[in-house]
Amino acid sequence: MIELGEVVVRIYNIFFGTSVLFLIAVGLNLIYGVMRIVNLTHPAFFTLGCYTVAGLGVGIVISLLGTSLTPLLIIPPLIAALIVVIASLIVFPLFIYMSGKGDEVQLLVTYGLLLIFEDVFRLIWGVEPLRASQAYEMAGSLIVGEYLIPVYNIYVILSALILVLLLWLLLFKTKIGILIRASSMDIEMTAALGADVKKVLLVTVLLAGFLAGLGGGLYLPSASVMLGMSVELLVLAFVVVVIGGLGSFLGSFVGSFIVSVLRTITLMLFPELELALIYIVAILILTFKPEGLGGGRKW
Amino acid sequence: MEILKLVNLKKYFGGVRALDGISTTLHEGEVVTIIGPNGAGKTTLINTISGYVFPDSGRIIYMNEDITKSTPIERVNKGIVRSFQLVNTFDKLTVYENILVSLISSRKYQNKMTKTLDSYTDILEEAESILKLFELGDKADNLITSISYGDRKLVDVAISFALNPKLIMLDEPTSGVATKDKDDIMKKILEAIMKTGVTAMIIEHDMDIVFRYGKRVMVMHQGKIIADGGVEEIRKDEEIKKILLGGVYA
Amino acid sequence: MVERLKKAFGDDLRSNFILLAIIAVIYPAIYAISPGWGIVLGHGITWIIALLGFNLLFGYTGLLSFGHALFLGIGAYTAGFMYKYLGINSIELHILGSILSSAVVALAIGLVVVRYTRIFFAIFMLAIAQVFWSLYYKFYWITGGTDGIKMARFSILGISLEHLDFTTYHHIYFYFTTFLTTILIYLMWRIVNSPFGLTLKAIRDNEVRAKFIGIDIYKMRLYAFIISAIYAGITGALVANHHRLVTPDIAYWTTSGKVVFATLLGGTRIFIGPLIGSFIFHVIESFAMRFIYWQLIMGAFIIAIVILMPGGIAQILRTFVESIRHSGRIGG
Amino acid sequence: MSGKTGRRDFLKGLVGGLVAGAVVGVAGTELYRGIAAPPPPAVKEPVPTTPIKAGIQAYLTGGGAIWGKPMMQGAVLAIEEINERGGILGRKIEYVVKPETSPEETVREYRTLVLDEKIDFYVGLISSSNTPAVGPVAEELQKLSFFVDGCTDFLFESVVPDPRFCFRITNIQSADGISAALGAIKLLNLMEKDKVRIAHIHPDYAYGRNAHAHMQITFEKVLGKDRVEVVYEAFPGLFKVTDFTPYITEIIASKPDILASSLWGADVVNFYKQALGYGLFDKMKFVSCIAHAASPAEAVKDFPDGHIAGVHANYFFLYPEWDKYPINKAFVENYYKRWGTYPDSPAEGAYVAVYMYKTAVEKAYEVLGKWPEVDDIIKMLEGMTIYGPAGPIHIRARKPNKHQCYKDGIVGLSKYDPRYGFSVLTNPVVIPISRITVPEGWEGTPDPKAGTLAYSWIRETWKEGVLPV
Repeated sequence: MIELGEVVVRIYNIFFGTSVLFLIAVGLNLIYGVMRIVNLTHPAFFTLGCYTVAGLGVGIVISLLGTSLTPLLIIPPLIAALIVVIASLIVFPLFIYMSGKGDEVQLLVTYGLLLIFEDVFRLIWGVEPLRASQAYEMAGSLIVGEYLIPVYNIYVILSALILVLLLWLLLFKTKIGILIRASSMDIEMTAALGADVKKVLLVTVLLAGFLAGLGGGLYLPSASVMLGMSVELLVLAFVVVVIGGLGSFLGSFVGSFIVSVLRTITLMLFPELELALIYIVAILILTFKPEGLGGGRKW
Repeated sequence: MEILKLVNLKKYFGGVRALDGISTTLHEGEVVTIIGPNGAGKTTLINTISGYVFPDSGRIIYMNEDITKSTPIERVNKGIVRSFQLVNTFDKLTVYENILVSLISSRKYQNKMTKTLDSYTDILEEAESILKLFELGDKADNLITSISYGDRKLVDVAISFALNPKLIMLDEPTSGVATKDKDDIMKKILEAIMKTGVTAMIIEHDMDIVFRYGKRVMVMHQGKIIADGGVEEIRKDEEIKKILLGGVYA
Repeated sequence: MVERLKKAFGDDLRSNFILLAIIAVIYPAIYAISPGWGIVLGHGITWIIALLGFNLLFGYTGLLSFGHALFLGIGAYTAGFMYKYLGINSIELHILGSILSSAVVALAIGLVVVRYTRIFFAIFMLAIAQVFWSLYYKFYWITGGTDGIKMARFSILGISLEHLDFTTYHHIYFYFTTFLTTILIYLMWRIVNSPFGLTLKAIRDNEVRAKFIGIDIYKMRLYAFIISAIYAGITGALVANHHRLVTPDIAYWTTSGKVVFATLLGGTRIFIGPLIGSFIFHVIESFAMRFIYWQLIMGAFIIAIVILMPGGIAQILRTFVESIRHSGRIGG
Repeated sequence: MSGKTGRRDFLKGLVGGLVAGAVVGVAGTELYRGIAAPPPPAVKEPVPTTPIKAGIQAYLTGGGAIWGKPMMQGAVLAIEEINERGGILGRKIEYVVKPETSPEETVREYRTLVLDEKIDFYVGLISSSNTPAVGPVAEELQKLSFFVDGCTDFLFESVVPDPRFCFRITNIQSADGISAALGAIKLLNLMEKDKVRIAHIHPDYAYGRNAHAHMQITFEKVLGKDRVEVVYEAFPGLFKVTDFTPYITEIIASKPDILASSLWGADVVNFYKQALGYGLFDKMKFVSCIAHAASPAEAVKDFPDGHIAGVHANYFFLYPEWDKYPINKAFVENYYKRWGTYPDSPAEGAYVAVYMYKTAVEKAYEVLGKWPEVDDIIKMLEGMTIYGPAGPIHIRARKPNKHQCYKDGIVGLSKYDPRYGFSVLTNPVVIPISRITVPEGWEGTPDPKAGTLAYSWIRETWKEGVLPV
């Protein structure tokens, strides 16, 4: 017999999982959508966000403002986003170089960058897993029936929702958003119409970096970050975008949601199949619906 | 002998009537030039005959056989071959290799993987004769992307010829070629057609070329054949002139 | 007319065999000076085969497989299972077995995946390879899980090598593999220069036109896929015998990455590319591993090579050799 | 507890000449076995003055680095200490470090160490996947190799059943799961319960499977099969998961009494952090066989109190108590001075490995009167017992598991200690290693599914319902 509290907690887990995966996948899709670059480096940006919060952000906040919850919730993820935006800016020339080049060039360059990032993390932050769970602990837990759920995760879910809204406003209601969407449809045409395509690409890369950094920054207090994390996230992120649809904004959400639901169900019924089942679903979707479950929509 | 018979072919794209009841007959050895304004349905007609698109209704009879539902490959195997409006070649191969590919396909050699090409002297010889036919011999070893646009158009046509076609359809073989070279190309193509005796269907935009080289001319407009006859006949028809002028030169 | 089929440097058999011969001749000297580098050459020669297979699919057919670890895994586990469950340690039988198993698996998978191209094909292969990898993990009572399957030294022509010292044993492995690689290079050279090979290139360059000159693209791609898988499977069986251990790592996506990067490093448009790529990649990797921050070095190398020599190292070599020939002709 | 008594006996006999920090080799009765016990030669040949070269191979990247780094530090510390005191018989030790990665690359780098760097001995390896890969290569290249961890039973039971050149320092893998389960039974008084509901969560690779099998059979044998009920089992991929919340929910929903786990490194950090937010630790007791083993300051900083803290059946720096066992005190102090952190299981293992080499060389020199050949060193090592920071450690000379080192396992309860700023192991229970491992000379066959002799041995020889320690 399943109790109500159990159901609530599981649904809540699904929302949390969806939020985190979405924050990784959306940037990956954004860059693919606009630049047609399969950015293997993207998970390293998320990881950089995590490292920044654990190794820098929380320390800064506590030394300046003391250990109080609200600044800890808000400031470290923003610092993380800022650092990742700076990192994106540094590697941006490589993205310009890659756009329009073959798949193989993109795979090589972005994989090379991923390797470099992993060692930079080691150089700066060492080999031990890092964490900064002050905010997670201070936020406490809610009681749901016989269960406890951490309040911090609700904060992550809400933040992801707000981000979706802001992103939607940016993409659909601002000039640069319209240009980004236009570029994703036909970049040459957009250029022909007189738009500064390089600027659009810059904004896209920085936006993807911002989202990854913020995502990592929001996620970290509930987990830890360690070397090799970006490599592990990479395949998972791919599965998410394949299920949702490559390059699709809506697909990022759909893919994240489906992977989260799948995880929860497999772990409940047959935990041994967790990884294999996610890959198998990805294969089935590629076989029968290669445009993904996002309905093949670009946005 | 009748080689191709089209019976009331219709193809709509949304509200656009690309083919609106096309019926006509081609005889063996005939060379038909198709003209008409943009959007008249010329390319769609070739696409339909070659199997690139399927008609909404109507039938295609080829050598007394209904091929309306055949796949492109089946049609190629039966001898229906086409070229494309834009140059459509194998860009990282040489001129010679482009023609070889085509010969391999027509001889059904594509599954042969244990012996290198030099042991297939039959296709090598044939490739040489096709090169000669189109006067491409001196450019044979050049990468296709390194020769002039006009020559690439010729290679494109040569690829089609290498398939040993019975019916060849050329979609604007001189489009995009500098005006001064158009004559030369068209002359070479027509010579090849004459020498091989193949039945041909050529879409052409350039009226000068059409009137200089055409024999039977078919005029299309809004998915219909509005005229079909000898060059002189068409040239004199004022009504047609108006349509063509309105479509092409306006 | 046959002259037209004459190959430039790198696409001819001769330069491939000369390079191979040079390596086979200097190998004992290198091993004598530094056995470590001798073993690196052993890795290099082993991986050429898989890289050749990968390049048939990528360089010649235009399909970028990001899951070739799948077939290396099949080959390696076939050899492992043959030893573990049937007690077979003959390397010839291991190779035969992996040819069969990788062909069967490739046929089953190929029927579905060769419908796709570009990034979809890449990700598809990645996902399937990951499923196989997770199966090697999960069925640990059959596969040994991460402990893997331990193998004895192989026997060759029925002769056991169990009592040889390591150096002799490695020399035998090296020259056996060189011999096998030579044959497989020759076969691959015939394949890519056959009517079939030219057809694949045509499909790579222009799928639509290829279809309209009557080529069955699906079938051609499927054949290429199976041949490619067989080559990767053979390397898998050799790697299993070289390390005498089979673990799921060989089927992990990083192995696929290695295949892709090594091939691209060498050059994909030139026949000799995989041969050069395999050696250079292993040298760079082994060199980088001498440093603590080897990932950084490796990553920087990869990016630098892609940007500075987009055609791969073989392309640069070709330009160099052709320019020497050219100036020689003018001078003479 | 016989383990403790044994240790006290030793301490009584320990003469005051013991230099703090030095690890002293004690020649057991078996030490001279294999050498026709000639009288020590009167004239000793001069020892070469060239330095000895050590090869160290450790994880420097990825999730394994949390074990690799302390392992390297332990080995380096031992080498530096020895060099400071003039080296081994006057010969200084140099060292080369190589990365440990996947088996294929690890073997390649191992070969470079032996063949190119021409090392005299080798210390390294954490992963259970790598020792079975490197072991046969060590035998093939005839290089004296001390594997610090990579403790799979599989290595000396089937891969290298008759080793000459490779030795392994940390306790065998099966001992890990068994001692954690026994510790839990004792410390949590599980014998008194009518029924014990168990949930499992282990990393999905050989080590996790092994820990799962041995914890489970121990519970079943000691508590009785009918009294044990498995309510949930999950095997997340090693370092593949960062969000454990769905696992946590399922574990809580299955309402276990204890949660048996062999998660380690970042996995255990993520798991317990997230589990705290879901109140998991209030609802069950967490039984870990490894969480406190490596880099505890990082891995279990604010781990909840009162749960079973496992250290991989090896070593926790507070034990043996410093006041009673100065070797440990000196080790911890020197290690802290050198590296600014407290030593852990891999650090201790690597440290002991270097001293084992030193001790064996010196003993052999005493007997032979000249710098020993590798065979002489091996003869000295086989059957040797030396005293390391964790207590006496014995190298087996006979099958099964020849060349495997054995020392008493230790399990305790977790407790946050403000002095150190992280969770430490308290209430230590010492598990005599002889009670939980297959005795020398036992002839059975490994259990087909669990894959180990230990499993078959427990299944066949333990009495149901009896606590063996």
